[in-house]
Amino acid sequence: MAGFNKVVNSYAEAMAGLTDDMTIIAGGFGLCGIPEGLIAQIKQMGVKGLTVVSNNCGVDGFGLGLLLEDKQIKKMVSSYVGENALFEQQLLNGELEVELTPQGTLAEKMRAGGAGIPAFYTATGYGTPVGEGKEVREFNGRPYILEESITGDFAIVKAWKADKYGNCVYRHTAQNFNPMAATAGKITVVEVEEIVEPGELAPSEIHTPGIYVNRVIKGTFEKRIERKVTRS
Amino acid sequence: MAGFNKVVNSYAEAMAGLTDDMTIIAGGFGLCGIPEGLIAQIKQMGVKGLTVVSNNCGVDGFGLGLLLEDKQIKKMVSSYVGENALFEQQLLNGELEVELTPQGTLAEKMRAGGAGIPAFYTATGYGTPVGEGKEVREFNGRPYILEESITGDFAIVKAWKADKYGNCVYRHTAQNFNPMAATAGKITVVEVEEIVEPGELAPSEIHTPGIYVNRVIKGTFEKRIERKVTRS
Amino acid sequence: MALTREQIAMRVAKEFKDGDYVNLGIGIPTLAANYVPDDIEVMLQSENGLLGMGPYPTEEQIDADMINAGKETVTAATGASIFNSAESFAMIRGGHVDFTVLGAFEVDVTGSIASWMIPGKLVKGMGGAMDLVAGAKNIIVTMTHADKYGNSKLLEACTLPLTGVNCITRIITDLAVLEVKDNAFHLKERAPDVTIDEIKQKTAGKLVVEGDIAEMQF
Amino acid sequence: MALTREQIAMRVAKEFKDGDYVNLGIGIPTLAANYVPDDIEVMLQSENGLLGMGPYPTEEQIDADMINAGKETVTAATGASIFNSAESFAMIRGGHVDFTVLGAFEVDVTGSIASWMIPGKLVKGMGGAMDLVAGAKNIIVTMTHADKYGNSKLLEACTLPLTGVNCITRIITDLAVLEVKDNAFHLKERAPDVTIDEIKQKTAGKLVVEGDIAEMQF
Repeated sequence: MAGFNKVVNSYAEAMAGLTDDMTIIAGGFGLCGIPEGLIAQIKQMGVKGLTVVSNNCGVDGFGLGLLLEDKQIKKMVSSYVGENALFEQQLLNGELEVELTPQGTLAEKMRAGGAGIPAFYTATGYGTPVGEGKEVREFNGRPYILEESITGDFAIVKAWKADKYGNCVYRHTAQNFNPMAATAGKITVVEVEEIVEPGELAPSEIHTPGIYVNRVIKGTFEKRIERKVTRS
Repeated sequence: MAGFNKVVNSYAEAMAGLTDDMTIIAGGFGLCGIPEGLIAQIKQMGVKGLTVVSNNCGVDGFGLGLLLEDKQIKKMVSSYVGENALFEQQLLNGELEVELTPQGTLAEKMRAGGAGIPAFYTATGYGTPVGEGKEVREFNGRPYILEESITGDFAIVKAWKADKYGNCVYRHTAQNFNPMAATAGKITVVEVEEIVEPGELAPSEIHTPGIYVNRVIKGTFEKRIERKVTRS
Repeated sequence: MALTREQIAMRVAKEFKDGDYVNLGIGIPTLAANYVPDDIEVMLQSENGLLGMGPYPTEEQIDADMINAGKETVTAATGASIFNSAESFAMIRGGHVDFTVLGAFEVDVTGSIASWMIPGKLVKGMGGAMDLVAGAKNIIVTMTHADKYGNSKLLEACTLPLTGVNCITRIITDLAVLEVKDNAFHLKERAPDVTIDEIKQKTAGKLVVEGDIAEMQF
Repeated sequence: MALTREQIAMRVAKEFKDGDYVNLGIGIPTLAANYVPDDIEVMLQSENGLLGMGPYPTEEQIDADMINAGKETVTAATGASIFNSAESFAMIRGGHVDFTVLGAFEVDVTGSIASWMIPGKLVKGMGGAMDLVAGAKNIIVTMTHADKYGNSKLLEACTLPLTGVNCITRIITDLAVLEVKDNAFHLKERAPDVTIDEIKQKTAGKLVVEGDIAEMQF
């Protein structure tokens, strides 16, 4: 009866099956709510040619920025990048490709990927470079563009707490893209601060039902802050 | 500074502005999680020619079934209907029109309506009567049909608790269609069991952020059970 | 002997693997939950928004806010999650539910299914059935092999309005277990004491019988 | 005198009505939160998933899991809600946010805006700006009327890649408040001691000046 016990005890197990040229969907917004240990594991595995779908690409030496150091990323699908020098350099060298996607469209593409919706229409990006080459269609007199969904071979997710069934809750704004990422991976791996007993999470308060989750690992987190601002 | 106080004290205020021939989106699944008092108010107002978007249409003498008694409903958009004699009779008489919509497509149409997505593709209903007359398109070799979103003049919603800002939580499976309905009304009215102080609901556990909600009213509920089944 | 409803349900339950997420339709499919083998665990999804459906409540546990997709009072198992209808069908449409078990009026050799509408009779609606057959990875249809007049329900082409096309791969009837592929029904198992001839006679669509056809085990 | 950043922000804040949900972009727009009149309440939406953004934290309140869309540490106000990015942009795209205030490189008489990309410079991305201009009911653009070389940012047609088309209706610059309609900028208010001639001179797109143009009030 181990079928629903998704807890794994090593990062090697957590990311087993990841190979070159795969697509990874990653939760996180800036450095907030990122699966630090899973990223470190991907770095250690040395897989190359990755397509990474994530709102941002970390900073120099932290977050997804780590995967740039050994040129593991072939392509980023993001809404905002270039917060680090290595990124800019690889982009200008042509070693890295970027597909800029509006933030809301990116979130919706992940959700649609997980929800079996292959494409949807949105007004976002119509008439801009984002809309170029995409089908335009009017509904109620307003033009919209067609956007296709995104799925990944792996999804890497950072949650606050999970039980062994993979039910997850997120803490504060570390939620961000994580719930959508969790739905859109063929294999979804969640790194958490705490593993709790089934039943500890109230059923109606679970953000990510365990059905989306394949593996859960307990991590430790540095939680680096990108822009510390205080009230003074 | 009354701008965010959405609490109203009478059902008349709660449904003010509802007129003949409007479209109402209603939460609820069967008799579970239905805004009993708002439905009673609509009955009392006597408005006619309504289009009601709801998974079901109640039963004889309860839930949305009450609106059939004075022939207030012109059209139902639902996935499953006919649990009451009056419904069947009005349908057969041609007094009532029904647009049958698969349950998941119905939920997604409401969500899309609230989320500014005018249309999406789904495999559900392809090759069936539901797909007739709808655009078919292949993605990755599989055919999908185009479904358009739904919005309403009013949304009527049943929640468990809300604060004056309109932040809502739902209880158990009384959640069902309510959160989507809440996003899809030009005017969204929520009937709740309990009004709590702002801050009592944990920010990350709120199911419906108050931004979607225009009016909140405290109701009392019969909560009739449709099919009581026990273990022994 | 044709199987009873309970026996069909027992045979269905043998399809499940440890760790499967399963959505069971009303009727025989729901009964299958009673026969899940002791050495495996499955988690039941109810499309009104419950993953981890538990048993029916005791009289004391009855709660109007806790029902299943059949609108029956129900409980939540330990480790359950509860969510809205859009999320529930995201799960279903997105292919996250491993098994759907549902009844049908007709199935044909292309895997199309008709289960919700009989022209001339009052149409109540498809509920979640169209989403379920479009979304689940594996669908098992349970039904009697023939109707009460002896007319086969396994056809060359469905005659009734469809619920979904080319989606059914496995059928468990009161007479047999069949796979649907290559435009034919492939006989896999027969009910105890049911002859292949009887199955042939009651299968209107193309039937392939290859090798030994074992009796069902329960 | 051209307005300071703070004065622009003060004038922006006067646009808000009691009960408005407002998304403020980085820079001058964010400053507007400091000048919301005492007799009204607005609720700030931060597109990373926070409705009801509070002030910056004290040193003790700093929490890496609580940031705003500018990736700054922040707090949640009483009555805030926190949600995922798809929900956040459902709110925005669905037109539930009353006001968006954001900066721009250029705006033109058709209400199109360019704010995210200067060809030849490194492109970092549009973040949520395209969703915001496509979704908000009212958008206010705040910027200097002209760039540091004196070139107007209010054009007959934008020259840079667009963020959105036909979406801007109101502009608040260091010199003036303008409405965009009927393919022209309509001068509504001028900054204290700024002449209409100066505004005309620094507005490259068609400018309509009708009636008395009052000085801005703060």
